[in-house]
Amino acid sequence: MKKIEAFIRHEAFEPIRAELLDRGFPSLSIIEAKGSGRQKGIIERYRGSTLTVNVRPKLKLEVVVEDKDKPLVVETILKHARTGEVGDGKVFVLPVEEAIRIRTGEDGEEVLQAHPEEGAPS
Amino acid sequence: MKKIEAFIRHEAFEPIRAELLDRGFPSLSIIEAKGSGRQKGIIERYRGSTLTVNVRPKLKLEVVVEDKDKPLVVETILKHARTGEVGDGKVFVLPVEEAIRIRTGEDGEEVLQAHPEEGAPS
Amino acid sequence: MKKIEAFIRHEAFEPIRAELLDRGFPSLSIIEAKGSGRQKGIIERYRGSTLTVNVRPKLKLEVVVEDKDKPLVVETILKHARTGEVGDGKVFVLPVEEAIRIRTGEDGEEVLQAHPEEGAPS
Amino acid sequence: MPQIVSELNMAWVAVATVLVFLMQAGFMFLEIGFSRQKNAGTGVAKILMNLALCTIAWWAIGYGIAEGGGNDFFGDSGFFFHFNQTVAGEAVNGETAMLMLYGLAFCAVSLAIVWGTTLERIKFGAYVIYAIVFGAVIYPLVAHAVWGGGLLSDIGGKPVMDFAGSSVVHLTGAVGAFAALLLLGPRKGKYDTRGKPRVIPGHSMPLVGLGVIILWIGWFGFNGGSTFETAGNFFGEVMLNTQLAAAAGVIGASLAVYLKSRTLDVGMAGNGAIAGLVGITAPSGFVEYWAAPIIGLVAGVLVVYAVLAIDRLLDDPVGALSAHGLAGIWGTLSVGIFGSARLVSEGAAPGLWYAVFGNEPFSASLGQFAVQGLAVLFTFIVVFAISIATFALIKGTIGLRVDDEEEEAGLDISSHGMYGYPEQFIPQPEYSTGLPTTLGSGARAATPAAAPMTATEQ
Amino acid sequence: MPQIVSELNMAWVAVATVLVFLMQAGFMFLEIGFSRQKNAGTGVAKILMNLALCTIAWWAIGYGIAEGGGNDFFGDSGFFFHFNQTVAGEAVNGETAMLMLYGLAFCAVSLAIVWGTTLERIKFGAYVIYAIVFGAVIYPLVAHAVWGGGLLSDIGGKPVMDFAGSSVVHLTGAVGAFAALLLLGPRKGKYDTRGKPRVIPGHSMPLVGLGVIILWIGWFGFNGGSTFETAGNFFGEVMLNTQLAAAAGVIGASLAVYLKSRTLDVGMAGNGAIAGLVGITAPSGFVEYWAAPIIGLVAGVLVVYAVLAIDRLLDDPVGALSAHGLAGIWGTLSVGIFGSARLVSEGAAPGLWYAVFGNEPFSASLGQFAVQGLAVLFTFIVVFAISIATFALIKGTIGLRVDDEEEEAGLDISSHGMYGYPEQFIPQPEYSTGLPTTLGSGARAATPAAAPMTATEQ
Amino acid sequence: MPQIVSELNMAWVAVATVLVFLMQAGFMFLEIGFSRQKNAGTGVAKILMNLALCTIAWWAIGYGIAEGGGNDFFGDSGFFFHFNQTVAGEAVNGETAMLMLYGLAFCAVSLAIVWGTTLERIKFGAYVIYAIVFGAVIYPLVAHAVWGGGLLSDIGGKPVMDFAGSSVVHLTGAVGAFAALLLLGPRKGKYDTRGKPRVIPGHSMPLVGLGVIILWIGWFGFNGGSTFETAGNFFGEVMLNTQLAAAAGVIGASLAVYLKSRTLDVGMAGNGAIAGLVGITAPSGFVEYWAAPIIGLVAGVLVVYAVLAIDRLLDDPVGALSAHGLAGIWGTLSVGIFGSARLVSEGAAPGLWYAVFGNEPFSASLGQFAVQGLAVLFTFIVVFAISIATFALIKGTIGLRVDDEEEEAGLDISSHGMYGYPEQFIPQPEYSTGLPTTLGSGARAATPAAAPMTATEQ
Ligand SMILES: Nc1ncnc2c1ncn2[C@@H]1O[C@H](COP(=O)(O)OP(=O)(O)O)[C@@H](O)[C@H]1O
Ligand SMILES: Nc1ncnc2c1ncn2[C@@H]1O[C@H](COP(=O)(O)OP(=O)(O)O)[C@@H](O)[C@H]1O
Ligand SMILES: Nc1ncnc2c1ncn2[C@@H]1O[C@H](COP(=O)(O)OP(=O)(O)O)[C@@H](O)[C@H]1O
Repeated sequence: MKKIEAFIRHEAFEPIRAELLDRGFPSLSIIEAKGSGRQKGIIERYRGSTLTVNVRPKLKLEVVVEDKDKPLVVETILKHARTGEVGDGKVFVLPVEEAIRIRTGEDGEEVLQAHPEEGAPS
Repeated sequence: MKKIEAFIRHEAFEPIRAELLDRGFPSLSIIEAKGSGRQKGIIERYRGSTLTVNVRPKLKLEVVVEDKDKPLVVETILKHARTGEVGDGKVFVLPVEEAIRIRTGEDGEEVLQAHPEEGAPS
Repeated sequence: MKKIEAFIRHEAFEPIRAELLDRGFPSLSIIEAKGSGRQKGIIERYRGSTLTVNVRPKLKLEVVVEDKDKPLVVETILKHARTGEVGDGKVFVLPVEEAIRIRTGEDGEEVLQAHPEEGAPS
Repeated sequence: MPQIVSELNMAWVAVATVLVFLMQAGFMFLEIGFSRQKNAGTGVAKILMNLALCTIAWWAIGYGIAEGGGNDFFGDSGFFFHFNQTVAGEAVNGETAMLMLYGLAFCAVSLAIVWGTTLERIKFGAYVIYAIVFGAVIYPLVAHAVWGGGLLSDIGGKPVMDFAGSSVVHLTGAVGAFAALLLLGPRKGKYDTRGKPRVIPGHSMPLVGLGVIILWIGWFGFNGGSTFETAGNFFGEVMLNTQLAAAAGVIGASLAVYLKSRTLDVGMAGNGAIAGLVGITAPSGFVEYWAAPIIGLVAGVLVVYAVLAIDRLLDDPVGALSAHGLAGIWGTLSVGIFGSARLVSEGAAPGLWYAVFGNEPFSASLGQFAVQGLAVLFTFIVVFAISIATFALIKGTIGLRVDDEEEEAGLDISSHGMYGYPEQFIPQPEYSTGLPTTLGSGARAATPAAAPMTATEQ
Repeated sequence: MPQIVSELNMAWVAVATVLVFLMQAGFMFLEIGFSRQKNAGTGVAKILMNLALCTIAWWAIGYGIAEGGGNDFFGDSGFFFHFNQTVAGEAVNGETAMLMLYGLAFCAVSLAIVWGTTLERIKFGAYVIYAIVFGAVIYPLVAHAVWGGGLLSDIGGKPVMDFAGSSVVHLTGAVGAFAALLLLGPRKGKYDTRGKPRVIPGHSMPLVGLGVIILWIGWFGFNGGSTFETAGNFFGEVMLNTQLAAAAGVIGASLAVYLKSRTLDVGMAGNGAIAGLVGITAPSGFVEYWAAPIIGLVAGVLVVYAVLAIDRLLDDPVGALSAHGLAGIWGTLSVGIFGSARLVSEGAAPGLWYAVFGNEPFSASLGQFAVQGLAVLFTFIVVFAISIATFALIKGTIGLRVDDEEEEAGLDISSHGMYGYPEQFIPQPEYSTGLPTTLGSGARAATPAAAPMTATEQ
Repeated sequence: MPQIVSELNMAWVAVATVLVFLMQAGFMFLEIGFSRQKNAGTGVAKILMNLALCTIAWWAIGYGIAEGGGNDFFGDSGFFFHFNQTVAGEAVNGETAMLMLYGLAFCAVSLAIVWGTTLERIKFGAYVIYAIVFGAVIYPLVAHAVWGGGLLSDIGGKPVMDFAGSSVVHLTGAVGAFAALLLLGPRKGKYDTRGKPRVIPGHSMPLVGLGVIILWIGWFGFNGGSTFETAGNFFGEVMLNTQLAAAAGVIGASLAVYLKSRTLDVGMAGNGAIAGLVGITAPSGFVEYWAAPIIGLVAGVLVVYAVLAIDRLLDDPVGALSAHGLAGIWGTLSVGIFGSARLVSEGAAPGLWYAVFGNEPFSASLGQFAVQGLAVLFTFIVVFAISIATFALIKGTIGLRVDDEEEEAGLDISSHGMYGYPEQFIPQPEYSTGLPTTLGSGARAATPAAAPMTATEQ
């Protein structure tokens, strides 16, 4: 199993979520993050003085999938997250050794499998 | 070493924290997350119109432990996080290559070890 | 490639960010976290009664780097995050299998490489 | 009385009326600030709905019962207040209208106090029903008894002295709050497995502060306007007493809480101000300046210990039972202690203080003190009886409390369909007011079946 | 008239003036609460700038056009209001000053209404230009026509009856808002690919609640002060009507929205209060108490359906078109329905109600109703014509709307350089007001080139 | 004077008093909005405690010193204000009480200004001590000198003209703030290693906006009520001047900051309004309408440059030194420039303007200008001397400033035991008001030893 971590723009999330859902990947998590990279910080002004904020708000997307589904998910992310401007972010792939569904206690790849009825747009 | 990442309901955290502490695992981190899965989104109404929010607030628990302690910690999480309802969440286990305690600079598994006096409930 | 995850005090971030930037590592992410460890919780008082909060606000730093750069980044974090007091936090290193720059789609270690012009302090 | 005098009097009452209506915002923010974020919006809907229903109920029935002459127990004229009507033998005119509106403002304050104990778990429907009963019957009965020429305006020749309503308004509200709380029970998680109270902090001290200052300001109209006239600039004396007691209340409560917990609790300082103000409400027109700070100080200290004691048994998030109930009782009784000979109503006796340290007849003062006590007793019994009955009825019919899931999720989303701070709970609009697919489900979701808490598996 | 009478009258008007100015805070928080966090700060700058420019424009020109006697269309004296000046034949004195200031407060309210439709996307410069035109010309023309002895003060012997400005103030503001919206268009993401409206929730219901209560309170000065005197305590009747209608408005809107969506929407309850108040503004001095709740209830129900209907086509985040526009029209017409014989202005006929159910001549009542309708028509045409022209001019020159990137980022950062809740968007000062290096770039960044949205690669 | 006149006068003063007390909320939110979230709650406790202590100090001592007749330096009657007392030869009555309360409201405003420079680092105890000294001695001495028939009421036949207190109230507060700041030093991180100032943004512009509008509204009572009577409706002229200057202040500051930084800073627009209001405070009763906008505009521009200049050396988060100090000086002097012959106090000379452009004797005007300058000088010396001494004493005893750890953590948690927005800093109650184990440690923690900052290893 693989964990896909992507730092993306907020605007990109909804299309990614919707398409992943259509493709049968309803399960994912997001976390508010801030980051710096090639993209420059934000210049703010307050009471006539200037202030540079070196990190920008980003959204961190986390999806754990079976190895075989990784390319599909990554490609979906790239498709919607790319604007061509600096600040688009990055995707990282990490190995996952184990996955357990808390509700049932069952573990292994099947807990990641899309359930039939989840294929339909929610 | 292993990193245990669990997406749980907020209510489940305190019992998990308390029991892990009792069992000698005082060290953990939590992060506010939002997620979607089998559990449906929230329906909101505003000024007479309807709005669906597709992600629900979840809590992400992160604990890094020695390999041998993994089962115990996972089991503790399952025990308290399970309600049997959809939305209970999932637990993932990732490999960790290195751990360093910033304060002392020491690294290796021992930095994860519960310190004797930490065994007592805080 | 390695992913370096560090739980640090908020105050430590700016010096770390600045030095990493100088050393040619402009790219990193931060996430607000809360944690418990050896450091005790916060005691709060409200309307004459007492309340213990068992987790303290921490900052989680995430940096993905090439294997060869890992020591340098870790050392930079330790240098600025250490106060010697409990609560300094920990650094964890996880393996990363793949990294992709969303903007260009290019993947592999080079997407992590510092770009010449990024060497200068921003 | 020359017309201009009546006009000046009413202009002053008009100012006071506006100030007392402003207090609605004060109660709103006190409650919102002491609630958790997930219950921040409901306080707005509640205050608006309450004020609205109370207004109509008072216009249609309440005013007539309170001010419509009649017998010892209720008035019998002035219903559906309108022109060409005689109320208590007087033809309705601009002055009557102004005073009727001023009375409404008081009724609305009393009602607002009720809900302090019910935060974060009561069903919205309960507000609706009780507000009507309260504005039409409960408050009017008490107001009639003391101010409308009723039972308590003459007890063996002695009138109850409650200048602006420590008991008529504040104790009444607090007793309603007490009745509601008994049937409602504490918030989930307020008491641990061993029955020990837990702290559930509100979400915004700045909003609590806004509420307290607004109430403080409004009180100048609450007490100052209760002169109903400008004669002798007496309202000046009343306002000064009010300020002195409020100040002492803050000091008393801050000291008390500091000594107990070594920190200067923000909310308690606010409760102290309110307790001081509630305490001085009854005596504000009957006592000398030197007595005001004493009355306020006692109220301030009282509120801290009361809040802590009550917290062990009853879940009262804003401290209404203490700040309005106990302080209201203290205020009513304090008239019997500090009432000054030059100020007390005719037929009334000066306070015990003047009997003990002065040479006023002790028996008369004691009698007056007893009369003040009677007012407290009467208010408690009448209000409690009708309130507990009303809430029992609500509980037995539509239900008094939301279910656990709704309480867990918060009243904002479960009763009002939206969080009070939408962006703090939901993803940013940028990615939540989504695509066609979303809208589709949004549409589907509009059916009751898909209410937030009952969201089914896909 | 003895001096003291004039002084009492003006003291009352002074109180009313303060209350009406307070309404600025009401509009500010209504707008801020209904905006997203990224547009929370701009509302503050806007309200301050508007009030400021409107004040100067009114002092220099507007007041003269509105109140300076003159012809049917505009006044011709009182410009650059100063001492030793005669306005409409009277020498300027303290009373004139007080009334001039009261008029300004009304003008500022009308202007504040305009911006409700423009939130989260309008250029700040547009406020500046329009505020001046509005305060100097637009509002004064309407006010002159109805209240300044102009065209509408005598239509075939019948005066338009608009006691406190359902059309003069509220409809005027709403028409301006309508004109602005037509040229501005909806917020990004308000309508999906298929033109279906999406929900964009505001960020704070408590702030919305603060706004509503402040407006409600201010309205006592708005309507009550429009008596301009205390004679017969008539202001008492006006204030009572105001309260009854506001209450009914809340009830009407809450019922309507509950029936439609099964939840008690907080914002709608607030809109209902405002609609009820706008509705009663014109009739408050002309109708009996029993009519007030009817007028308010209709306004409250109206606003809910109007908001939902308008939302399909036009993006009006606070519901200004409904709550001030339609409710304003309803209020103006309602005088023609419920106007009471004992209260209507001389020359005017009682409302249709009294013709249908009483024995007032039907034709006269119908005529009066028509006259009220004319006021609506006149207001719409005059205000719309000048407003659309002004906004078109702005659009053609400095531009009316911020660019997409700025809208996405929010007006706070793009127009004011800082978020309205800095810490919620930026890292904590501890690590953002950084080291020398930071400062360095900070300094560099000060050059326009490096404005937030144009931040270039390093 | 017929009783009714006195009653009308006092009713007006009562209204003004309420408005001035409302300003406490204005200062509270100005400070809270300009503070970081971790210091949001302390502002509430502070304002309540200050108002409380100041009230008691004024009642016991301050009022007597200020208004109690006596000599050139201090009054000698009216202490522990009570009935059957003669103050400055007059028996205490309702009117005296009203005026005494109005004086207190001014004293409390002056004190509130002091703390603007001390945010986010001062020890709570310092408020307590200084508030008492300020209310009992500092403010009363200045008020006595100018308004109480003291030294400055007659300088070689010329009185200092300070209508509502540009120097008596505002400069006094600002000088206290200056003294406090000198001994307190800047906030941690305000200046970098090279002494360059860094930006530390406040956390809520909406709350800043609330503060500004409340202050603006309150000022109508502050200036308008300073007529102490309704004679000739003069309060109308004063209120109009106030509005014109405030408007011009906003415009001036907005323009200035826009030119400097190309963005329309929200906080600066607010500071501009306040500066305009502070500027017009002294002249509001002495100048013609045309002069008011000029005075306000200058104050508004002044405040922007002053804030930026001062920021280089002194850490004044809300800009109190500029908006109240410099604008206060400007306002006091401006009476010597624009004072109009028909309005200046008897014995006083019209402003220099009328000497230069009119034909008033230049020397007399210059003399008056000098006298105004003297008031500034006197106020500065007296207030600075006593304040610096008091703060030095505090510093030497209980300490003036919290320690670094407490400042880092924020005053809310360190001085008040709880954050101002609890849920934004602590985990949600659902999982923080935990289990028995938690409670246990909670109990243990109650011992001072385990205070947040000193939490020891387990
Ligand atoms: N090596 C990295 N480690 C952690 N986060 C990163 C890394 N590189 C990029 N990010 C995240 O991705 C975001 C966008 O990266 P940036 O370099 O600005 O975009 P681009 O890669 O398109 O130039 C950053 O703000 C940061 O949050
Ligand atoms: N494959 C996944 N990757 C990332 N997060 C996941 C994944 N599956 C579940 N989650 C997280 O767990 C939460 C609960 O999952 P859900 O499927 O609703 O519960 P259950 O597994 O009990 O049906 C989700 O909201 C999401 O945050
Ligand atoms: N094993 C762990 N797993 C996850 N987070 C941890 C772990 N150990 C420490 N942390 C994080 O680091 C923070 C500091 O740890 P703590 O033990 O208090 O400091 P120290 O290691 O210096 O004693 C904790 O609040 C927590 O967020």
